[in-house]
Amino acid sequence: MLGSGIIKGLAVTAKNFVGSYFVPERMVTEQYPEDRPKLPENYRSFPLLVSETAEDPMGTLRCVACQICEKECPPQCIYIEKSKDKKPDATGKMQLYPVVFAIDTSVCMSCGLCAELCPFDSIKMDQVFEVAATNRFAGLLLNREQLAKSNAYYHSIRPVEAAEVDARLAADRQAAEAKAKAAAAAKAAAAAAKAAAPAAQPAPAPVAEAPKPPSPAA
Amino acid sequence: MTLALILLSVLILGSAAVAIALRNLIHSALLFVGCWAGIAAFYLWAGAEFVAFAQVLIYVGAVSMVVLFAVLLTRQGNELEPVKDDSFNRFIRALIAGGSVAGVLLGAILGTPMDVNTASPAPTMTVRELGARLMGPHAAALLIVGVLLTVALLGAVVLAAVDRSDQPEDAP
Amino acid sequence: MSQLQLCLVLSSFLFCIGLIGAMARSNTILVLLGVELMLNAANINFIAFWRYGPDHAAGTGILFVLFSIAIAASEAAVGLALVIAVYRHQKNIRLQEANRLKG
Amino acid sequence: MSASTDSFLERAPIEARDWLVQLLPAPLQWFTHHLITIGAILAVFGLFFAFTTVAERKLLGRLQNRLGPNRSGLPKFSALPWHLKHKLFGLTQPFADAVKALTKEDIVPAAADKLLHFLAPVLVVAFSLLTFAVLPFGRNMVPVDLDAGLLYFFAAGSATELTIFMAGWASRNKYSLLAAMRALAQVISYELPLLLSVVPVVLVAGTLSTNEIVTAQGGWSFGILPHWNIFTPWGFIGFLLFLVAALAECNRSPFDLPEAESELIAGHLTEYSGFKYALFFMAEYFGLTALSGLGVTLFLGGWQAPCDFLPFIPSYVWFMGKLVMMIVFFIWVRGTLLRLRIDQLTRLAWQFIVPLALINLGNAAFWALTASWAGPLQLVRLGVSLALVVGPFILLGRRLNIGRGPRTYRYATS
Amino acid sequence: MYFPASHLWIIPALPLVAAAIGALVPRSGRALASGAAIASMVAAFFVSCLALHTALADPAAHAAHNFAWFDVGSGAMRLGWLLDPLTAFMCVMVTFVSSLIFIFSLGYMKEDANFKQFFCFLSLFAAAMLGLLVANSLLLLFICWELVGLASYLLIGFWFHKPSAAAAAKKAFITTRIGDLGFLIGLLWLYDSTGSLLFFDGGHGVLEAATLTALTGKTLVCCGLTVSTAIGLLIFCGAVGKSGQFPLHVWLPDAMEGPTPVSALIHAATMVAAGVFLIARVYPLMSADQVLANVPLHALTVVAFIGAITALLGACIAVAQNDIKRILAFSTVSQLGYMMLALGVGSWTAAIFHLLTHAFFKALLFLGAGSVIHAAHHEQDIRRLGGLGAKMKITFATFAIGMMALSGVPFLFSGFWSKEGILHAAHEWDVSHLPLYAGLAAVVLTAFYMTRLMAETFFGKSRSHESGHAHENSAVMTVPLVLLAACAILLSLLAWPSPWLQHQLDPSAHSEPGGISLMVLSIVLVAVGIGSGWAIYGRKPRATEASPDPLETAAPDIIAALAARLGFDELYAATVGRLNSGFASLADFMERWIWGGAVTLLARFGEFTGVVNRETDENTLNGGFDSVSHQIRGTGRAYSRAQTGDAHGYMRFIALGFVVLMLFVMLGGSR
Repeated sequence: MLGSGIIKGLAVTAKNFVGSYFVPERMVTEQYPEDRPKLPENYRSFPLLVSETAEDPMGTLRCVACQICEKECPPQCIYIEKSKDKKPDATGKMQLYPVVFAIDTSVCMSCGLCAELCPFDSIKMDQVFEVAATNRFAGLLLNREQLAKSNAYYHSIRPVEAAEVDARLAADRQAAEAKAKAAAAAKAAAAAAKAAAPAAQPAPAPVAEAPKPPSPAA
Repeated sequence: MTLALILLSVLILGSAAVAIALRNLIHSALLFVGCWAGIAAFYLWAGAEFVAFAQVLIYVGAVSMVVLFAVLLTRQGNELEPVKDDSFNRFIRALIAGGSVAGVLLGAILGTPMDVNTASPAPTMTVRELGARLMGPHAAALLIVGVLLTVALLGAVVLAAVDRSDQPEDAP
Repeated sequence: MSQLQLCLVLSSFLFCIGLIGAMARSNTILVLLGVELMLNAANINFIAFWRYGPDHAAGTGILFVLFSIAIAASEAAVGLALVIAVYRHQKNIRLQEANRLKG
Repeated sequence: MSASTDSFLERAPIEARDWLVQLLPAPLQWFTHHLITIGAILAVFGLFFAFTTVAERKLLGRLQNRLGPNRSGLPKFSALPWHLKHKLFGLTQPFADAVKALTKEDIVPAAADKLLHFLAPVLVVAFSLLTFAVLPFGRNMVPVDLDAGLLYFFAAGSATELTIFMAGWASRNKYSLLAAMRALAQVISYELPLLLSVVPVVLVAGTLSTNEIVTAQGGWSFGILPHWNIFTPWGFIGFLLFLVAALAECNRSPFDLPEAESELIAGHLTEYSGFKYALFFMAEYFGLTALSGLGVTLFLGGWQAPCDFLPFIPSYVWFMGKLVMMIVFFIWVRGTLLRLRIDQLTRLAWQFIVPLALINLGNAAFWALTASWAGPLQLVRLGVSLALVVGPFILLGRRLNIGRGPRTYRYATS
Repeated sequence: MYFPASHLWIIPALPLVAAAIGALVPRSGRALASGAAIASMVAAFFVSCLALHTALADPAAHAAHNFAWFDVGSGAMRLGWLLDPLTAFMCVMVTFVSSLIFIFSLGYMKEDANFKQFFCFLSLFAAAMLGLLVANSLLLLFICWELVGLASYLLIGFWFHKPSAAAAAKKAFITTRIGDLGFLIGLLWLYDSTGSLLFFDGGHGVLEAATLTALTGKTLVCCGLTVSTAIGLLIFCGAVGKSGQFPLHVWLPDAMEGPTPVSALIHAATMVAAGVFLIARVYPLMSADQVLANVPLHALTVVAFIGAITALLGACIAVAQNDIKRILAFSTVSQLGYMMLALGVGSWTAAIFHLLTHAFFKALLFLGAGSVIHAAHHEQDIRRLGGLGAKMKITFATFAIGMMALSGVPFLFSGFWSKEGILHAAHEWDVSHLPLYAGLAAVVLTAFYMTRLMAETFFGKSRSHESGHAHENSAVMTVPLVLLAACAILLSLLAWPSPWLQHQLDPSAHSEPGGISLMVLSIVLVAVGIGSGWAIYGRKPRATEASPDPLETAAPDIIAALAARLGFDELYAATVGRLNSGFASLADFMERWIWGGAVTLLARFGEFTGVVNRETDENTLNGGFDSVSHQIRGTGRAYSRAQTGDAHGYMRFIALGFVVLMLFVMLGGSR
């Protein structure tokens, strides 16, 4: 009969109406400022620079100013100036560091290519979306200090990926230490070999192969 | 009371005169609406409540709509050939003819003694009485008016409808 | 001048404005509106004579106006339909050009 | 009933007005009397409009499992020594909206007809307010008790059509003009069903006066079943038809296609912004309220109480309660139904509502003629009337959609 | 609770409404049409019971309600309703039997595509029949009589795609029309001589003493009959046609082409009894001439002899038939003859009693036959049936009850008592004893052919594929059978231990105890009939369908003649049919040559005058008109220049004309 569909529809909305007061699961909206959204781990907004510690972000930046990201950035919103001197990086190797590292977020299109490319796991994508600024130029041009976030923060926004990165870095560090040790050993061995035995020859190979991380598929 | 009548007259005559004189058809149609509303107010003033509302309903609500639709449906684009401008001559002639009619009418009205009691209060006629009169002594006239309106409606539809019979039904 | 005469003067002026409009304007719609004005002027007369006439209870004036309004409405409908029909034929609605049937 | 008619609450508004009026010198009294009435209507229904908008938004939210506006409240005055609770469930939203609309830039297109562009919103509010004049808000509380009140209502209501045209034409925008024509076509074609659905009430009550129509619906059967028109078969179906026609007349969902925001950028209101737009908005809600009030008056017994032990509650409270119910129902419908296409709209009017309303007119005539039937004949009367309602409804409803499936697009398919 | 006569119209109106519903619903509205029909019938039954209750309160009263139908000249044609025990008993019987048969039809017609039409026709029939019963006007009765005939026509020809059915319908309609012509003439004559057609009208009705005395007072010049006798005989013509009396009985057996419920309802229980009802209704008129001894012929004598002939004839022919329905049809003819006999010998109450009992057991027999036919896949030939007794126990039992009631098996069955009443009345008739002997012979034959029917159908073993696969029908068909069977037995109570019904119908009738000797005689005769039937057919059941009939081998000529129904159809075709076609060709000849020639002659004359006219016109008259119209055209051309096409100009002229007129009035009028 004509009108039965209308009545059914009215019943559905009436059920919604009543249910919206008694069944919280029905609600499709969130009370945003009070209830923060639970963002998915792969959500990304703008890049950040990872530092090892929160106490000394500038001193422990992972970035070595290799400028790969600057070259690859499609809208070219990254600007980097290399340092003149070198500092030991996470693995203890002496590396350059960025004196100026700036990203113009009014240009950045959040493509995430920089984070993909960074060989040092230094540039990562942040999840901050409340980026409004009152100054159109200066407010949106983020410099090194504003970009730097601690590794702990990185862990807090994407735990899985961060753990992976940490594992990799730890392995690298171990490999580097092993390498250094092996080098030292080799040096010692060479010194010894200089004396006599060529028997120490096979020793470094297993050590060098062992730390290769079997990247755990997440 | 007289003052109200004079004010109403000024409103009615003024809007009618301006409406007739304007070149913008839409404006003049809207002014006509004002004129009709004024006439409805006059009916109210005279105590014919029902007629006043009927006037508003029919003229302001319906006739004006038809007029506006007609104006929009008959927009005259840019004229290619220049129109022979005889409007001034026609205006003068119309003024002479209309003026003489007005003069004759005025003469007749003012020359006739009308000793009616103007102080009498406005008569009232309730809708119920009116309905009884309409359905009683004037029922035949009411029926005829109904037929007339039906015929007019159908006639208007027939006249205004586009005859599409010679065109293919679904030409893309 | 009594109120009745005032009403009659109003109606005669309105009638003449309608008449002049109908005679002076070339746009058929305005001519029709002029005719409507004349009808309205007649209605004003009816109401005025009812108001100041002797027999209020009969209500003949009111009834006449009602019928007159109905007739005016049908006149407007048919007239404007005619205007549209004329427009379809000659692409304008100047009254003086609609003279194809003249003798 | 006699005790309640002159209860204090019942008389309070009238007494207050009369007291105020008699304070003034005699020549001013008539004027003041009406001024107070107008002021009261403006204040009450202005506020009513404001809270209707917020209620609509909140209700729509709830109907769609959302919360609706719940933020705006009192501003936080840090200077004050105490801390106001400042969220008030978002009830101050309309005032915020008003402030926003007032402070927005008023953009008038360069080629627009400035005068008409300005007049249209003003007139639309004026005309839609005119209709309130004949609604009986309570016992002895009709602003102007006209003998032909219903006719006045429709006369004033039909004047708003003019303003739609003015708005569309004055914008000097061909889309606005086209949209205005569409809106007019809809409003005019639903005027007929609206009138036809009202005529049975007039027929049975035998009067055009809104006040007398309400009075005619007084009384109760068995003390609990009021003699409202909606409780008769013809009245019920008449009320349904009235609801549908009123929805279309107000351009409300599901008949809001003349001003479909998503498709037509609000139709004839495209070129309006700021407070002029707000005025149109306001007029629309005034129209809705007035038509709801008319529906309450004609079918729901106006200010009559539903049971014979309830008239101790003042009549105007009943009226407002029923009015709120109607508005809530309209909002509910808006939250439920989808927008119609123009062909569905006109088919519904001409193939369903108009014939049904005509049959209903005959039904009401039968009802009026058989008013003297008593005893078991009353059951016969009820049965015949019901059959005259149900039969045509089912038959016409079945015929309405014969052979009409979803639309097929001939040239869009590959 | 009493039922006023003025509301009697409700009884026929109920089925009429059902018929309207049946006519209006679409073809698929089977449930609605049948439900409305059955519901209306059941409702009519209860109303009829109420009416019976009212009528029995004062059996001698004839409560009538008359009203004017339309005005004729100075008077008015008046119709009315009549409530007396006769009407009430008949109404109860018709509505009860109809209800059961309607229900039975639900099952019987289940597969028919025109199901709803069937119920529409049935309801129409019931409405007409009930209208006939409640009529207090011979005119209204005649109208309903013809409507009944129409419904009968529609229902006999219900399977009109069968040529035999269409022919049978036509035959039934035309044959009864012959009788109805007599009826109509009698009706008009009656109106002419009395000025009224109302039965009871407060002393002015045609059945009331004053009118009857006036009628018997007049005598026809030519043959000495009184007017009442002549009118009575003409009305009896209608009854002969409708009730299938000799010599118009030929249509009734053919009418069995209709669906079996139709046969049961119309051609056994109700419609054919209408003739008997009619004579019973106008019995005062029929018997008005009894008081006169010196008239050449009493109307009732004719009735008695016709009835006797029909009773005997029908029973004889039934013996030789093989179609189950045809046997029952001829049995109906025979039983109707009995009723007419009873009417003729002066005991109309016995006739009505037999009518009522016969309606029940004949409806039962027909429905039983229908049940058999339905079960045996529309096999009607008893030679191809057989052995159904074991397969269809309920049908068998009820059919047997019907058979025994029809045969007049003593004491327990209603048929015995009603038949006994008729024989008793015939015995007491002092004009002649021939009808009694015919009746007694028919008793033997009836018992004989019914036994034959039972034996052939239900005993032995099945002789064809169809009957071999027969099985009992559903409850919707058996329940009516059981109810009717119960009635066939219980109706005995109306006559025994005391003749209650006859008292109610005619309180003035003196009732004498029936002669014991006659009763014994008829019991013996019944026993003889059943015994011989069983001896010939029952003891040795027929083996195959082709095996010869024992009687046929014994007396082949007689049986063949009987099987051919004594050649009545052929006789009519040779006499009436021949005469009719002769008249038709004569009319054709007249039409072609005599009238046609005259018309052609007139036409030729008309053509000639036309030619003469035209010549005068064109040559002499037109010249003058032509010159005048030339001048008019010239003037018109000149005037048309004033039509400039300038609307403004026209308006200006109107305005100026107005001004001139006004000035003329104002200036000239004041002087």
